[in-house]
Amino acid sequence: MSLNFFMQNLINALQWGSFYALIALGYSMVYSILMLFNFAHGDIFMVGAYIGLGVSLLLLKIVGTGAAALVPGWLVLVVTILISMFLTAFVGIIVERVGYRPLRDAPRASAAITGLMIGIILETANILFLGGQRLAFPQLIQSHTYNIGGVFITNKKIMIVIVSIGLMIALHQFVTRTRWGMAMRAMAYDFVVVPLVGVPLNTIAVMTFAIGSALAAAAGILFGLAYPVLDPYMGVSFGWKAFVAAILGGRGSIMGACLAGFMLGFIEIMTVPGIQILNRLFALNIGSNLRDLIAYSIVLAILVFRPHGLFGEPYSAKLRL
Amino acid sequence: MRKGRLLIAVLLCAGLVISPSVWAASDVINIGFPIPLTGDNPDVGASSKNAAEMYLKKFPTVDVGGKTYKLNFIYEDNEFKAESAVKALTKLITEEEVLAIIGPQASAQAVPAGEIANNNATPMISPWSTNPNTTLNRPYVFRGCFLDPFQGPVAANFVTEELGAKKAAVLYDIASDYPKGLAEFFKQAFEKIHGPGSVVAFESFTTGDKDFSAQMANIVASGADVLFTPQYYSEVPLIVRAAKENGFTKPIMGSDSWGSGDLMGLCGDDCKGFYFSTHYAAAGAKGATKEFIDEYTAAYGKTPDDVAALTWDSLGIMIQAIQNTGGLSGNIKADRTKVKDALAAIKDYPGITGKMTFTPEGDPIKCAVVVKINEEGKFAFHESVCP
Amino acid sequence: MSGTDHATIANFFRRLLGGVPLLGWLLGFLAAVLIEQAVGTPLAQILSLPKMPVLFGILTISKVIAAVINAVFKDAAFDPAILVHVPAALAYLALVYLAPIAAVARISARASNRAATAMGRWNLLVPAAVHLGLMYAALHTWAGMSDYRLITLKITLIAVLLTLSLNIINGYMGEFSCSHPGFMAVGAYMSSLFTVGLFVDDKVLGKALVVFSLDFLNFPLALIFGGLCASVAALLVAIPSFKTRGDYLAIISLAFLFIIKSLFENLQGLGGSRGIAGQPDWAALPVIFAVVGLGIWSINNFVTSTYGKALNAVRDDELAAEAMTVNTRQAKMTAFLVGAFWAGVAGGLLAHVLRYINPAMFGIQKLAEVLAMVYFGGLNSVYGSIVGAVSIGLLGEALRPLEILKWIIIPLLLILVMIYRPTGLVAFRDFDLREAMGPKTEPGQRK
Amino acid sequence: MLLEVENLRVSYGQIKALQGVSFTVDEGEIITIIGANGAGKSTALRAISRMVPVETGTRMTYRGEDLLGFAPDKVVSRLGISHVPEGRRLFGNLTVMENLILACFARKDRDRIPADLQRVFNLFPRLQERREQKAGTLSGGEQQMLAIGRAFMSGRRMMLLDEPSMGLAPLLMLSVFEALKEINQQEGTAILLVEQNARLALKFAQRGYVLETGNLVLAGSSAELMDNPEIKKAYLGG
Amino acid sequence: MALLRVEHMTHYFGGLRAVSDYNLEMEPGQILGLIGPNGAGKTTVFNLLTGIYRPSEGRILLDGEDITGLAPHRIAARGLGRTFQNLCLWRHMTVLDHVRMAHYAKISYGLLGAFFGTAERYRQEAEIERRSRELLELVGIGHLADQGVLNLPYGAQRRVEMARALAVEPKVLFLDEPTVGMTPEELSQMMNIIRQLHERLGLAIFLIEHRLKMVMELCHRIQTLVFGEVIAEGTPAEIQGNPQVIEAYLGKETVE
Repeated sequence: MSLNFFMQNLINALQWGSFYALIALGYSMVYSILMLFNFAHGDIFMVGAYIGLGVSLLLLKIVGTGAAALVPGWLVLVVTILISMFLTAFVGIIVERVGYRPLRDAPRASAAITGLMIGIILETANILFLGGQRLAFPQLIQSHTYNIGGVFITNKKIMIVIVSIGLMIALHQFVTRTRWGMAMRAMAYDFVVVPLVGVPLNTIAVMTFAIGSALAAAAGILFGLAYPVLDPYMGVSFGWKAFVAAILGGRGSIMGACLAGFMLGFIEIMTVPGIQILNRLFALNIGSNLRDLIAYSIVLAILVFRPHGLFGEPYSAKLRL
Repeated sequence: MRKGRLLIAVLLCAGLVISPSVWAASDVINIGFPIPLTGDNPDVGASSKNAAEMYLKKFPTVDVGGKTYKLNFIYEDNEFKAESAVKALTKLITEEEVLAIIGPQASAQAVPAGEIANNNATPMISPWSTNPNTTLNRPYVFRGCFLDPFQGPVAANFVTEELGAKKAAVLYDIASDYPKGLAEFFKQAFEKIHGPGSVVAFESFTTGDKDFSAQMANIVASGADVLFTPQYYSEVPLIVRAAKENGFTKPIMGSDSWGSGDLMGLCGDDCKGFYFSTHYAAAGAKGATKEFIDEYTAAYGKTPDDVAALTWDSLGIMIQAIQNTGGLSGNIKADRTKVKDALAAIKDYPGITGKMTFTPEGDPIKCAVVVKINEEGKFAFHESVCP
Repeated sequence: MSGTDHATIANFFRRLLGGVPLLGWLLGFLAAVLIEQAVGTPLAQILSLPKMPVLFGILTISKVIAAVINAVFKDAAFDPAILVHVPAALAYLALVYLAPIAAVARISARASNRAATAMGRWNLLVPAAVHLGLMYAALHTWAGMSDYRLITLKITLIAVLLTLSLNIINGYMGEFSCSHPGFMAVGAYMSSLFTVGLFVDDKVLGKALVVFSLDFLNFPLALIFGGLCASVAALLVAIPSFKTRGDYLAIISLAFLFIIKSLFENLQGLGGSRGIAGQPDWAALPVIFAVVGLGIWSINNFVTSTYGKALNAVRDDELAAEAMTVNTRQAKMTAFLVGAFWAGVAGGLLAHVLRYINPAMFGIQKLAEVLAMVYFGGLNSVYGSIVGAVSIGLLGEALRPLEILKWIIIPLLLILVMIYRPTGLVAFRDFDLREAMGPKTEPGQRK
Repeated sequence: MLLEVENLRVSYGQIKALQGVSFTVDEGEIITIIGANGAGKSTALRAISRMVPVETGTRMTYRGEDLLGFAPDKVVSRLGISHVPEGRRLFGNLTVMENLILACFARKDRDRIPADLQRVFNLFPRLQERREQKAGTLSGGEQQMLAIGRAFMSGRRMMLLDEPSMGLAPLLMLSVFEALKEINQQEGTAILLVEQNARLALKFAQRGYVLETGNLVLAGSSAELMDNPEIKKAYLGG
Repeated sequence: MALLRVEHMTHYFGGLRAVSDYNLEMEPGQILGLIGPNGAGKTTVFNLLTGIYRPSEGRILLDGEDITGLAPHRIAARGLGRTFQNLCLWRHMTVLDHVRMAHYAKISYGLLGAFFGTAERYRQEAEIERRSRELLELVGIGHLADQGVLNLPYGAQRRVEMARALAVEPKVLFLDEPTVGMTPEELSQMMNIIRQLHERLGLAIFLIEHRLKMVMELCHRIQTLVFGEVIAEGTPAEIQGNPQVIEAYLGKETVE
């Protein structure tokens, strides 16, 4: 097992993990602050990617493409990300208003079901309006592949990892430095007394959904750059896996969700070379097809030994029936 | 309450007076399409429906035994689920009283649906299903595509002879019937030529996965000369890109599932120069095939994919069989059996995807072509392989 | 019926139908299906319906709606004549079902009340047998008229069992378990392995190992085997549930689902992603009816016993339960084992109805479906599970012509139910067989 | 009159927590409500903070404005009524400083915040030492100081204090009350205090009300109540 | 021999010492009171004795048997019944079900009996129901048996807890502030019930209570707990006169 091979996988895992982390962040915010499972989050990610697609196509139409373009691709990308984040935030706000606010005092499981249903509606609406076929995400920046000592790195990979880590840091700053962020953290700790210090609960709830959705939109666009095939169901498996990552990270821990997202990405990617190594060491013949099996067994094992997640405080949340 | 009973009695008598046969006799031939209009693969359903609607527009009627029948197509959503497919098929057979069935497309629905069609003695052609179980021991069930045991060796021979490959890598979706079957047959065929162990990387992923970088790293490290990936057109761009990004510069070979009009739109320049085995070559097609492609492109704004082409052919051969019966009796049960017999008897039906003759199992014997994606992004004919 | 305001009409119906026992309703339903069998087809023709409506006419109506929508939005050809189908289907429903059921129920009310009272004096088994017999006769006749009804009924019955088995964990015990499709998969695979492996020649699993013809024993054994295997698999989720509650258990069970699915995809011996086909055709309607009936009966027995109520105690206050001598570990374990067992049995039934299974059938989609049924119908309630599974199942079929719009309507409906009745339509209702089958007092009478 | 509460009724399901209680608080006054556990003292404070829904018939006016028209957060941010809840309920995952700054969330006069912070630190020098420490790691007394400081930052027309002496050692208890007195004198903050430590509370307050199972049984000046033999009976129950 | 004996029980929450060196000797038929200001650790003592927390140090002996560290349901089954300060009722269950549930350890028809509704099951359940109804009569809410607990008035809810605790057939009954929030009427009824239980069933009762009057009237012996430590123990008269207790409980006479 060469170092090259390991590094290659490491870089791939970084990119893959950043998507999980970005999506898990939004999931974790809603989960930590409002104690709700937002099962619609994966589909908000999907909507974000499609909004990004629409916005970027529109922008490309305005500024032109190729050599005749008025502005460089990266600028279009930045503008696309910003506009899409803004627009998708509204989707999140609507989801909160329609699906979650009426259910804030209901059993949490009911809210989870509502989220699930909103997700189905978003998927169906997509098929209804766009016809269900796969769409290609425009390649806003030229792809370059660099060969660094046998390790292949593309400029997009670097950009994706940097942008997502940047967004995470920005969120971290927001949450630790601003009063809004403080209010969010306070809400995660004690929902009931937050109004007693003059903080409007509903505003914070809306904001939580908005920020989570905006991050999902950013993830969606970066995803479109890395894996340029969009389909209406792209958010489903992401949603459920981000759910795993968010809770694995521990309630109330935004950095926990990030790390768990990266970790999940690492586990998923690294299982494949891991199997190879095992095969060589013990002359086995396991295929990479056991990836999910092994990856989720690891998750299961982590949870059995750390029943409150990686960074979460022990608490006893009951489903309010 | 007495009035109610009286009313029922009156209606009952009236019902008996008007003989049912007056209503049953109609000159419409119903054909059912249990296809996935919702669920995980709505575009498969959309392609099937497109092809069918195009056919209906072109041939709204059919003459059987001197009588002109109107064709009526009934699309039933199978939601890409086995349970739903079974229900949809039963509904088509018992409620809509279809004469014949085209679909379901994917094996996961076609296998259980075939059971229903066979039990109800209704002829069914699954245009796209490659699982042997679909037609196995089911005289009423046929399929429209060639089977993996044929296509696998075609691809293996091609990469050996044309590309000079000695070591091959395979990347496929373990959770999906079609790619998995094909991957295994390719492996078998390739290792038969080059000896055991010549498939140096046999990597897999799961449906819905978007990231293939880990598998690609393995493939690159294995030093394979060629990558065979029998994946759907929606996954091909991601695989091709992962190959590029991980430094895989060797040729890539695909299968008929690559052959979609959407492939190049999704893939861009990345896919150019690669090969895949399929039913026909869109670029430079002639005759009926060209006509079909042109009409389809005009109607729906994209070149037809393999689903559409196979649906078109399955429909065509089914209508041919109906015509070959020489006349329908009006008794739907008897007619269905007649159609089945006619279907089995058809020789060398000139489909747009090649000449078709069914084996006793109900599987077609047809030729495959290998297509190269040329520099214009067109699917150009490279060679033809017949069984 | 001169009353014009709501109350009078409601009162009229209450007076008319208030005192009818279950027996009377079943007789009514039986009468209705017999009438349908006798005159359904000619009546449909008189009403100018193309065919006897299958699902109480709802399907016919949604077909018309679909045609209208297609005409408006897609410029499809529209034949205004089919608009007649809407009143026709409603008339059919009224004439064949509503009127006869109401009439028979009303007319027989006194007699059936007397019969119910008489039967009530005997062991519970007698009235149960009579009721089940009637119900089966009615369903059998109903399903006998069309294979489509039959398959819908079969799959709906299986869904009832599955929903109820999940309700044990999610409703009665209040955990959010996501692993149910996994248990179902284990049951489906293991029972198929049992039947296909032992009794059927198969490409994947080889020649039949046993050739003997006690078919009536094979299938129950296969189902029990499947159920037990699912229970064993459930141990993997149950044991972490001692330490974890709520959210963490939810993802443990979700991870478990991913693992199970991946496992079956990779077990080449069981067909891998191709699945197993060719299960023997043993899952006939009476078998399914009996198994589902047995399932409902035993689950109901369980949840009304002190052992079963312990699940509620664990859900509502685990600490208090512990302090009141309840062995909470035992309770949790039981809930998972019982829930998984019946999910496994439901899987076994489904495998033999479809005569084909593959791992993709038991994924996230199935999870969403069964969760929707549980929460729509109502938590902690046998009635709720029946209502949830039947209504979502039938609605899914009846709205089929609407194609994709179905997947907007059903989720919207569920969201509305969640907002207005967060625990589901008929939550927290005890299912008391004796009371359900007992006589009813007529509104006019004194007790 | 600063706060007038008339016929306050609150129920939790079937349980009637308050059955028509009336009391008033004047500007700058220190008022105490005493009573046995479960008498409904905390509920009264929660009702003023709009944390629990009141039943019809209840009237609450604050400086002539209808208190019932304000959402819980607006009661704090608009009316300046702050609440130190039972058990302090600090945000344990936030630092001392963050707890204090969060309390200014809705304040408009942001330029005055540093000065107010300084005031809190003057009152409770211990907090300044621990300003970067997580609130959850503070000792009981420090937590109480922070809770009062947090209330001070969020609104100080009026402060509602729910058992500030709970779980505090006597000496600490005293210093907490001294600080409260200081706030009252410097800022003119009216204080409504709920206490189980009746003597301490009456010593500290000007007037007092005695609650018993949701009803007001006694009212009067602290001195009167202190000498009243009824008080002992009412407070100790039975 | 003492019925319940606790030796040097100490408990830490994190680094915080919640209960330190707690000792107890309880004789059969004794009513013991535990008083102290809020937050003194009274409920913690109960939770330790009933097994909800495991003591960091020390031993608990019931009838001479060591029950330290046993699971709560086992301790309960050995004869420690309790009520909770803030009403831990099962919100979706009826009154009767509450009392039936507390018989859990006594049922023996097994899971198969539960599934198949064997005759044995119905016999046992009927027996349990009969006993449960008796207990409900005993605490005076027999007529409410089939009501859901959430709809009951507060006093009745308290009695449900009491009946439930009695159903485990306790040797010692732990009552955690049984009269919190009660009207004087309800209070005197509750005192009567406690007296009756003591007289008719000869129960040993361990009581946490705030209203000193009630404690003084009922209890044979009283412990005063402040900051997790017993500062005084003795007869009601002794406790009443103890200046330390007065100071801890009522506050200092002087605030200066």
